[in-house]
Amino acid sequence: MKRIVPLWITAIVGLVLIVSNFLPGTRSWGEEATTWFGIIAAVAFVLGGGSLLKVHLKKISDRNSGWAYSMIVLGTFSATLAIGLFKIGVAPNPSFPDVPWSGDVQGQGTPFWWVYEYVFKPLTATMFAMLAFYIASAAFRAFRAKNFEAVLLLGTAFIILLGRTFAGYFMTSWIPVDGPFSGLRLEELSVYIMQVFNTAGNRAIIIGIALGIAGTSLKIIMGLDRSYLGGGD
Amino acid sequence: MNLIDRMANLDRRWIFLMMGLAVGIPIIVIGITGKTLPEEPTPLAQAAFDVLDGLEPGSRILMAWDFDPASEGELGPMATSFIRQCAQKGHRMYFIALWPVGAQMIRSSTSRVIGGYYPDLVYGKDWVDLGFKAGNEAVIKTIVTDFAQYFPTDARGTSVNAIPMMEGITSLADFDALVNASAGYPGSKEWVLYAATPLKKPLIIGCTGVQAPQMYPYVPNQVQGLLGAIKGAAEYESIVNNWVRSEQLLDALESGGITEPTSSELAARFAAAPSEAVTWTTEAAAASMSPEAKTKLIELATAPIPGIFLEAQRRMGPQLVAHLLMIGLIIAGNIVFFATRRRGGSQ
Amino acid sequence: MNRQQLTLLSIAGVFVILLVVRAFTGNGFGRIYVERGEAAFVKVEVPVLDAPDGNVESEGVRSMWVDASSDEAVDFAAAESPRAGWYSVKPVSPRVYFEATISDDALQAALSSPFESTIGSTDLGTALETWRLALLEKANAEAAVQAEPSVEINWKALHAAGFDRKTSITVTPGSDFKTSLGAIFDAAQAAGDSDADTTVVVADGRAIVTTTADDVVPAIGLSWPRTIGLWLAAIFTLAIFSFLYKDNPFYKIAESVVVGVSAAYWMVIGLWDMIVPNLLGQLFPGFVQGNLLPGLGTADPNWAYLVPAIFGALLLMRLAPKGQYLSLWTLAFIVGTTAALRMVAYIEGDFLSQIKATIEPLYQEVMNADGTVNGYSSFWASVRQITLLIGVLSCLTYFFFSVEHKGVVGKVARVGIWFLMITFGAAFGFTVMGRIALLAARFEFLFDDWLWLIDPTNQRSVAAAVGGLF
Amino acid sequence: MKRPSSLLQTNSILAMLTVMIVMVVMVMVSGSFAAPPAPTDVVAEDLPADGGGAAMVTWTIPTGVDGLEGFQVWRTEAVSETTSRVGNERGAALLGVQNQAYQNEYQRLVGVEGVAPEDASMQARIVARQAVIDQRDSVTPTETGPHGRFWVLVDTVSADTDRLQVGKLSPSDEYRFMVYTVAKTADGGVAKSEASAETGMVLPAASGIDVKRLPLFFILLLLCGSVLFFIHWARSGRPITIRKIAGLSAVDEAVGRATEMGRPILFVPGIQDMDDLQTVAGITVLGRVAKTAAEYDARIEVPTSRSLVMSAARETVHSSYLAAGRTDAYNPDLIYYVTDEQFGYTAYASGLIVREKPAACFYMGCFFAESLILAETGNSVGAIQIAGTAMPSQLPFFVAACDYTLIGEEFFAASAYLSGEPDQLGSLKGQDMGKIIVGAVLIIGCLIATVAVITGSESLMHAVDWFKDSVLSA
Repeated sequence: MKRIVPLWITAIVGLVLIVSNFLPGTRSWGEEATTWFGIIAAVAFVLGGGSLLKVHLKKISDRNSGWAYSMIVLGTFSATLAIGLFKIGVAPNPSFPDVPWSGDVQGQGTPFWWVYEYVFKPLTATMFAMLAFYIASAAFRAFRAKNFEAVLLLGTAFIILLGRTFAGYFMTSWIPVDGPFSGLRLEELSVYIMQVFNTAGNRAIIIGIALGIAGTSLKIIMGLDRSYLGGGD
Repeated sequence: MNLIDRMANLDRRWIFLMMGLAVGIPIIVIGITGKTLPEEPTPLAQAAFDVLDGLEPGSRILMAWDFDPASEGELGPMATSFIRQCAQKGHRMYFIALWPVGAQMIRSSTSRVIGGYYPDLVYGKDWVDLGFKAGNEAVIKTIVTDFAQYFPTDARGTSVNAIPMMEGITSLADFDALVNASAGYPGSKEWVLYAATPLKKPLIIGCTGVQAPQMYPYVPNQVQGLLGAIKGAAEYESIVNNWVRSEQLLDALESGGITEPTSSELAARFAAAPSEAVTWTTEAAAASMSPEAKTKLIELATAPIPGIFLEAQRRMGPQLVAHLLMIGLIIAGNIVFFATRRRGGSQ
Repeated sequence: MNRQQLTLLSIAGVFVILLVVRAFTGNGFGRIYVERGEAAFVKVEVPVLDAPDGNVESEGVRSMWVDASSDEAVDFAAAESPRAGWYSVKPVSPRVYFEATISDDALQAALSSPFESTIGSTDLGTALETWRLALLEKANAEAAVQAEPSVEINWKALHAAGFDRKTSITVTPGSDFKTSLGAIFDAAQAAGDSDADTTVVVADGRAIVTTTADDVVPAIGLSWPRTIGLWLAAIFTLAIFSFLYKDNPFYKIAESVVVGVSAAYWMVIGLWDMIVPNLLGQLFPGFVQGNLLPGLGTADPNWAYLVPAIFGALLLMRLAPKGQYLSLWTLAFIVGTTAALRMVAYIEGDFLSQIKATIEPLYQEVMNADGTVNGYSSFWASVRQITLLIGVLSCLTYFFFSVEHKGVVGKVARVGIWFLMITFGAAFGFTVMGRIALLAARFEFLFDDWLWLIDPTNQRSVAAAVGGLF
Repeated sequence: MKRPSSLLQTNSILAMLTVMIVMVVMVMVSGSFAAPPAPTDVVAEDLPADGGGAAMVTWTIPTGVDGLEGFQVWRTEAVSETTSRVGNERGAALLGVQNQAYQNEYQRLVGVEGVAPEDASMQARIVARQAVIDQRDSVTPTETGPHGRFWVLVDTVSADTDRLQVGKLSPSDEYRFMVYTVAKTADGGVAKSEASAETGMVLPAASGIDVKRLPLFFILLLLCGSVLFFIHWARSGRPITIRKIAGLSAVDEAVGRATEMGRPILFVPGIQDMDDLQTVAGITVLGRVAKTAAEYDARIEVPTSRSLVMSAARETVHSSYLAAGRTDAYNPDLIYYVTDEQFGYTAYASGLIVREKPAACFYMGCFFAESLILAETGNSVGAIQIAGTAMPSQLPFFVAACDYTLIGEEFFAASAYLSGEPDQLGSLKGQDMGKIIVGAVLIIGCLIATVAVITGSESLMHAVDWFKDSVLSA
């Protein structure tokens, strides 16, 4: 029972969705299923919050190392959640001022917006901006032209890095634009690499991935691949 | 310890500092001088512009903002320019987001561009914010055939039936073009696979540098315009800025009594070289224009472009210095590597 | 603590003190200004002009909330009409605040400067207009193009208090603008108009002639929540960057905050943007329409949506101590849907379309404008097409696992790996590019929004004149 | 090129309709001079075997028309279109009435009666609103056209065409069609014929099967069939060969070196959970690495970013040690969970590398931005690094910084090879068949297309176009 029901659910949903592509009469079934999917995806956000709560509560109760940080996680989590769920400080929708819950919780000026603008945004954006530093250090310490393949890779990277800034234009601006060697101007060369070599390589990768995905999906729908149910049969 | 050994054991924090300075100093210099590097548009950016430019004013454009603050540095300027072109052209814009934070991205880009520079556009008639919907590619797959199923209301809670510009929108097939700014999954790849390919609709993509190479194979059959990374943004931005200025100049010339085709030629000329507008107004050809129209024309031709429409071009400065630093670092790293290896390795 | 660290710390400390001093003296950096106002609404019965469904019978009156200052409100609101209101806050750029400050100073100076125009015998409307234009001219001269002061006459208030534009008056102006305005109203009162008090108030860069000074309160000012927010954002940014030097508690705190906030943020968005309109709106349309989304049209409950509701509940079983296996049912639904969607889309959109895009003639003819074949361009276009085909085929060979990479296959696969390396090189370049742009955006935040070192969007261009900033 | 004013936009439908009506009227007027004959036998039918929303209109081209330019196909409005058009027209007309009445009254009040502007606007509004109420019934939308219906232009087609497939119809509405002949007149103008007779009602309903998408269906069937066939083939015990994968042969070398140097081996199975295929593949590779390590008696350490991955990794490593007959050496404490946090995990793993200085590092699984940090740190301690991932954006960094990299599919192939499971091997083989098909189609297709261009053969070109447009794009 524990295994059979999920397998049937996967098979039925999968088949309905595939069939709805070819039989117009069943198209609405497909629409229905994908809409439900979206709702479940939204519930998954709730699940994410719940799991976070569970993990950090456990850390605190076990007094794991760094449990104080778990307190911060829980504190900011609960505060944000309360502000958002109860629409604290949100003015009603101007078209319906008599419905207090009609306001836009994400609207500019609300406390929830404040959390986004001054906490969420700077933190996530800076987290990602750090990668520029790491990439610089990796450039110095890790990217080695140890064989012909690596030379090709780094050489292409140089052309792209130069060709996609003013430096490329500046360095090869002496090559006449309409002469026979105009293709050697760095900005032209970078376009050529992207549109021919990169396109060819990625096209092969894309075709391969598409085949792989079709194969995997088939196995999942047919119940041959059950890894998503966790730990083998 | 000689130089090579010192370099081999260089503390990475010095490299961090170099990167910080390589990005920080150009920002300050450009911020104070206000000068940006010139942009030569590549065909892909031009194609993105041409697709939107080729549609009749009033066309319905779906704007899918699938990114978050982490990628706003690259995609924010693209979003700004997309909206600017559509607003200037008179297209109707429909904003949606498949990323939870995308809804905020819609709000910030629309309030900056529409709120700041096109206040005469009416919400619900010229643009509508349909907000975020969960479900990733399932959202796209559904709205390809049925729009209302996923979007019963807009982001402000108004039923789509009460929004004038939603009239006649039953599915994605009713749009004239799709524009997508994407930072990952779900994003440009999903729009290509689930919407543009089956519907055969024009799709314009602005994406991060990480995704861009993987989108090239789709050009030009499945993707008509592709802006990759900040460079793509800067190119497109400069095209749109020039075009908007020449449109404004054209308006000024025509209201001053100059007719086609002279007006178009002049507008294009002045947009490229603003100073020519000043000299032209003193010539005989401009005699028919009223002094007010002339002042307006000169004002439009010489007015600086608002700062928010130069964001990507400003960022090309730090980009240039940082790229050179990266190349220098890779070369230096390899010199150190080969030098130590020849001596039998230091490890 | 060794000497090197001490030196570093003292340098950083001096820098911080300088920053703080500069921030809180005068109109220092890192502040956010807003304009406060009141949003007021009233419910009125408005006649319907157009019936959207084209049905004449459905036309009549519609009961709706309108802005209290709108035409509809003025025309149809009665004393007993339901009203609602709250404070509204609109952000303004610091420049607006500074300009208003300059304008206010200019207007104050102008008001106490001598009034040199003559008014004589005229009506009240003309007299006030003469006074207004004279004051405006004076104030503009005082502001010296740094700001644009404005002067307004609140005719609505004056009218309500009993003053009439058409009243004929004879005025002897006073020494300065203030006394002259008093003289105008004295003359109006002498001519039989109202005896209400009148005054001129200066606020937010405007001088307003009105009856009650209390109605005019300065609206543009510092926003404490947003200013604190901005500083918090800057501190968080620096806290994350501090990790570059060394792992430290500030970084860990910032990291914990982002974990907590983002999980809650997604939950809230998922609820209000998806679960309420798309699930509850289908199951309990009446309740949702009445309490949460009044804009949603009414409809009958769609009980089919019980299915996703149940699946959603089952998914949450994962949090329960028992019966976690039930969440696998939902997982099965998710996996089945994704698998089916991807299978068709990847074959149609990737597999077939990419094959289609590659099937092109290897010999490409490029025409000149006059219709002849351009040999040079044709040659390169053909080379391009041939290279592309070779690239795709050789890379596919590399990813072909049934045959050993020996002989011809091995050589072709080797060409394939070269193509792949060039592809990865391009990806490398683009990724580097993207990462740097993100860093640039963060630095711009620090230098522009917070420190006010640069002003690319022209938000503070007059700040120097006010605060002696730089 | 210019943006229309907002008023124009509101009424754009109205404006369009007006233009159409004017056109129709003009044509009717001009038609009285030298109208070409209308097409005859106009028939419309629902397009069979489609996804709905399309109909086919056919007609007979009239003979003996001088300067025949083409045909215009028109259709009736759907009910919803009529409703919204009528609504818009009435709305616009009433708005016009209101504005006019307001202007008149305001000017009268201010100019003639000398009412103060702030009072005048209010009084004028009242009058304007009354005007609308009074004239409400007198505003009637236009409802004209041939055959007493309102028509919408679908398309104009060239002179040699006698059919048009009309798409974008609503499958639940009924439509009628008519066709005009368009021809050049003697004075160089363009004249339009009388309207043809209207067709009967057509309901462009969806049919049972969408024939246009059948090629896609068969291709899916073919690809899935080959995967299933080879799975069956492998299950029935027949051998499936997989080529040698360079990265895998390096495993022995790396593990051997670790043993020699007496330093540990680090294995990072990515940062995603077990539901990601790459993590599964990574764990499979871990099995092989652990087995070699057990044989060489090297220490292997596996920090994971998910607790489920930890359990799976322990299970796998345990069975590897079992297979190598070294259960005594198996230490589950070296396989542990760190944190779910991306950068928290990365900081831990890079700290570990710096502390323990492993001789070999394996990165096998799903990676994001941390790929770079890990590879860099591993490189700085001089470890042999072997990576495997299918994340296209992270591959460049692994390729540049590691000694061996399993690229994309190669990674899955390695996993299939190592696991020896018939399902994995079979589907790999099935996918290989797909690639053979791709290669064959590409070579043949390109050759035929080239021959077609060089010889200028129309039929070959048509064949290529047909193949691309019908088979390859459903």
